[in-house]
Amino acid sequence: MTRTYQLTFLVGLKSGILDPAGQATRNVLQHMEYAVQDVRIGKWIRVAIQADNAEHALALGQEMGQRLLSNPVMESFEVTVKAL
Amino acid sequence: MTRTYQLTFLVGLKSGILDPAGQATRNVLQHMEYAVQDVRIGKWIRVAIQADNAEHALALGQEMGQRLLSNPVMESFEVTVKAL
Amino acid sequence: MLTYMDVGLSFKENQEIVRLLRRHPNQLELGLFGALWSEHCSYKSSKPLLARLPHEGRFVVQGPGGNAGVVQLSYRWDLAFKIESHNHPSYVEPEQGAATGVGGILRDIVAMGARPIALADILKFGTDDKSQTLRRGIVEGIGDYGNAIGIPTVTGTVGYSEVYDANPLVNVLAVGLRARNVHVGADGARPGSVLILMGQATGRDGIHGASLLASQDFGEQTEEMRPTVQVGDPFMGKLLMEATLAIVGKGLADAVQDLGAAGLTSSTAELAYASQVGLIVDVSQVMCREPEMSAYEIMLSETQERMLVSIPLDKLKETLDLISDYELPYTEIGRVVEGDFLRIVKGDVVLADVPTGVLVGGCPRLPIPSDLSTLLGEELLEEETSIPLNPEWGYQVLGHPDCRERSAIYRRYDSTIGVRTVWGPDHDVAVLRIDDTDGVAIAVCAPARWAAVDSTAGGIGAVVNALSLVATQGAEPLGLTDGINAGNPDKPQAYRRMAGLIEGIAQAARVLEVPVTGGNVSLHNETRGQAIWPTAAIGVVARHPHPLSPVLDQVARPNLRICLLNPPKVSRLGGSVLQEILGITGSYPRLDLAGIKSSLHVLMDMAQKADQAGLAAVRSIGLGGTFVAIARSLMTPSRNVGVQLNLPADSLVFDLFNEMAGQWILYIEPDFLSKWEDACQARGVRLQDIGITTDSPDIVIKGGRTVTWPLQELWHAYRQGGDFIGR
Amino acid sequence: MSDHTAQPTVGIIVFPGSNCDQDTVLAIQALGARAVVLDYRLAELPPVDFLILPGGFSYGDYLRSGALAAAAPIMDAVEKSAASGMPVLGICNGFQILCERGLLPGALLPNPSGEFICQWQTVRVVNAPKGFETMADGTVLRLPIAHHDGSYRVAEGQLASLFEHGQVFLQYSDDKGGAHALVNPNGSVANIAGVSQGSVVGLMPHPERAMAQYLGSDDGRGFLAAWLGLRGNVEC
Ligand SMILES: Nc1ncnc2c1ncn2[C@@H]1O[C@H](COP(=O)(O)OP(=O)(O)O)[C@@H](O)[C@H]1O
Ligand SMILES: [Mg+2]
Repeated sequence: MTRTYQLTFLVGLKSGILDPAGQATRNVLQHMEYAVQDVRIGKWIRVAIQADNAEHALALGQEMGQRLLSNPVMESFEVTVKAL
Repeated sequence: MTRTYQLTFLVGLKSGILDPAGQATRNVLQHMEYAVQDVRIGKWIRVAIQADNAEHALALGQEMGQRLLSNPVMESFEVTVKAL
Repeated sequence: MLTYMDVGLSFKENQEIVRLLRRHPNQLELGLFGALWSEHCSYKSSKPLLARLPHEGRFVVQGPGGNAGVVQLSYRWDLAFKIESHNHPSYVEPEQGAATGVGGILRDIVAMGARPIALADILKFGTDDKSQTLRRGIVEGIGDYGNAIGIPTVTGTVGYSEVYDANPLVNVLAVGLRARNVHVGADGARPGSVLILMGQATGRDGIHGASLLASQDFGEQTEEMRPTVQVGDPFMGKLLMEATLAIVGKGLADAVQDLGAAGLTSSTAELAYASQVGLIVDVSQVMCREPEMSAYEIMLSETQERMLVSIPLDKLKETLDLISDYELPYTEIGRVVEGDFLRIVKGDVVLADVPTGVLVGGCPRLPIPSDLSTLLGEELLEEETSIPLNPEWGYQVLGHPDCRERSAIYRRYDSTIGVRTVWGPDHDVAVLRIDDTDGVAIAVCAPARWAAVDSTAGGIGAVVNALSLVATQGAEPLGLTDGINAGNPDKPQAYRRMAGLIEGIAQAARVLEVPVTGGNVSLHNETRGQAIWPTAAIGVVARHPHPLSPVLDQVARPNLRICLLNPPKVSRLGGSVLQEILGITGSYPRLDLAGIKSSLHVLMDMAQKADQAGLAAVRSIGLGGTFVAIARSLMTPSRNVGVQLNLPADSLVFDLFNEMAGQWILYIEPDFLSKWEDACQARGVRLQDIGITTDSPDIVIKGGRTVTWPLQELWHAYRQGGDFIGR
Repeated sequence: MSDHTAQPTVGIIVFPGSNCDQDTVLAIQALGARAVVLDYRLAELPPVDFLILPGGFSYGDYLRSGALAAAAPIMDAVEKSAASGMPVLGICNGFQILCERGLLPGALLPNPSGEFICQWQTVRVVNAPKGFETMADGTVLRLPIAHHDGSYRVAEGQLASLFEHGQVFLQYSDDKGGAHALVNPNGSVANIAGVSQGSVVGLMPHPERAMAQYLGSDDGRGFLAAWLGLRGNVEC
């Protein structure tokens, strides 16, 4: 029997790759006089998925992350699982 | 004396607001035969900031989240703090 | 219990509903009336005024009343076109508000069975800090939708004034192409047909004034239950557009109606009313994005990217297969029956049942005040009679936010997709190729300052300005569309200004014999008692006689004669950019329409065969006056040609900076001057020879003392603003 | 090329949300070739000689431009055909899809301005790939760009290898062919506007929109003619 799990992906540019959106945001925050040194921006993706158990869900998550949800040339991702 | 904290913002569309990107991604994952029911996409923002202490950093985070990092009409956000 | 006030109806209107229904409406019915009798849907304040606009013309296929006007372009093609506003939503959420404005007008065009080929955006922004943020978001939103759905934005206009601080204007014009043998609209639904709702699942988006009801239905009010912002999904919009056009192209639908303001309520009611049929709509069959949506929410939701089609039974299977092929969600939500009612059911339970004659046609119109014509008298403000020229004004006017170069905005719009764009947003008028012989010229304008004091004069000026632009191409105007933007019509002054604006448009359109085939009215653009200037956005579509070789608007050669066609007998600066710079408020002159009509004829004739008329270049005179028109005609990439003008010293400022529409600057091969003189004389039109182009890159004026503006400096002002020079 | 050498057949793949497909069909037909529109759900390709992935916003550009289309069923067949040497051309969104699929090196990130850019642009041919033999290196072309995500990037250390292997096809340049920061519209590394890998070619500019002088340029005509091996039509 399967149940629903929630996978949360955090996808971001690999370190070392320029993040212009982060830089622009940092500049604006500095103009607003926040003592900000660095800003990085990425996306989160929350997926509700049917799976046999948490390990299975996580394995599916790894697969989806590699196949679709991140671009391996530029991005890295982490995925965590939670039962719903 | 101040030190550096890392603030992590999770910004997302308020529930009830259409998430076309999530919808399209869900459809493709389903075509790829993942048993996915729902996908929502949002962004994370990681900010390194100088502050007196963790509470202070978090208060600044709340402020930045409202003033700049989220669009209060459509989005809500959570912010967490970690000493660096 | 909801009352009429909760849905925005007046005591009188409620009485009228009870009288017409011969009973009290139930809660859902009250909601339907609240939506359809709103200003937005019923045009109760403006409809009697709009009746003054001319609708008839040789090329009109469909006048006002449909989703968009339609005019005949050629023996093969019709054009559907209309302006729509999305002012308030763009203030609340600039990106999505503007994006859904684009999506909305495109669906209007598609609902006429036409394939959109061009967009134009008409924008008015305030001048405070918040306006900068709004501008960025609005421009982003327009681009996001138009670029992604793949319709080029080919022209537009932008203006600034603090009167728009809390009420920016976002009006969008869309133009679509339809084969002549296609006829579809909201008025063809036949009993027996099935109603299909396709596209996005319905959510709680933009349910105006519905929060009260929502909370009643749910017992407790939570964040999620409040009305939410409409989000544009151009991807779904593209699928919906293709599916709808395929359905229409295959002749499968007897009626099509897009879902816009007031969602299913207005689309079903209007479709039933226009087709003179009854509709039974089952809300339990509507796909919802969220659980437990009430009938009221379903009927009032403004979720975008939805379309209603009415399909005869024998075409149903083919239609559903086609919709599925586009992977578009859809459901059958009801059927068309004999009758004249809109009945909303949930399974077997009837939730609402109202005659569409009452719902759509019954809203009491605001009568036109009997003394309106006296109220609209010319409002003349005194003008200076003689002003010495300050050369700085040249830079200031050219660099004024309303005259300045716009590439920072239009670069963000795809203007080349569709491979029709011969002239795009870097020209005053867009030229599109339809096929090898047919072409369209499209122009928009919204000269708001002209209507600030005397709105009738401004309305006249706006129409003349739009027609003057397409006349530079020798293009024959087929129809006009107008977007009226004004304040709160319940206030006498705002009403009078709106009325004056419409009256001005009507006068000009009548005399110049171009029909208005559709448009939009946006009222209540007023915040804390501060109303916007009454603002008419005018769009014109015209048949271009030689779309592959537009008549040029820039000069690259010395020794051309420079003439003014139809300069005013008395130039006045009222309503001009220069007046604003000088801190003067004046009223825009009422233009001599008869003289303009003759001039339009002369120019059209000559520009249709520009080579044989020695017409090297032409520009219509508008904001910034003759000075700006000339300066812009010299802004070629190399900027190596200038002009020398001989103008009388005493009227120099008036001659250079008056903005009286319906005059043009012409660059003529010297040998052809007499030909122009003859053509003008034959029609009693003034032609004033004012100078010559030179190989020195500057504007030189000889009139009394000599004044010189180097092109390089003018270019900086044009690019970066008038205050840039020397500072 | 299949049976009829005179008239090559070009398959143009339409994904949901593609919006330059019709422009591309017209361009191909204008060159005297046959255009067939191919549905993204196809598992097998019909007999075609060339493949184009046209521009547009496949799947709304959601998630990442090109990513969702790269997972479409037809892409398995595209991959197979490319492996056997069929010429494949990705324009704008098609370029993004090919990168996402790994058929071309690198990735296209959002323009650093965060804004869409539509303008005319000159590009220089650095290294004409296989199939473009008639197009001399150094040729300067005037073509329109129109994209939000055109900032070309490669994995660390990959740039040198791209140049070494002659995979850099086009660079944004001035009208004399000089490629420098001032004429880089989108922060692409080394001004790269197009790359190749084997028989697969991708570029951000839109040759299909530059088919006639009255549209602003006819360099796209020469470009596509060269790719199709229609020498008579090449005038660049
Ligand atoms: N300012 C106007 N000038 C001419 N026609 C107008 C104007 N405003 C509205 N109309 C016409 O009235 C009809 C009803 O408009 P409306 O119901 O608002 O359509 P929509 O909801 O699609 O905007 C339309 O055909 C429209 O063209
Ligand atoms: Mg409509």
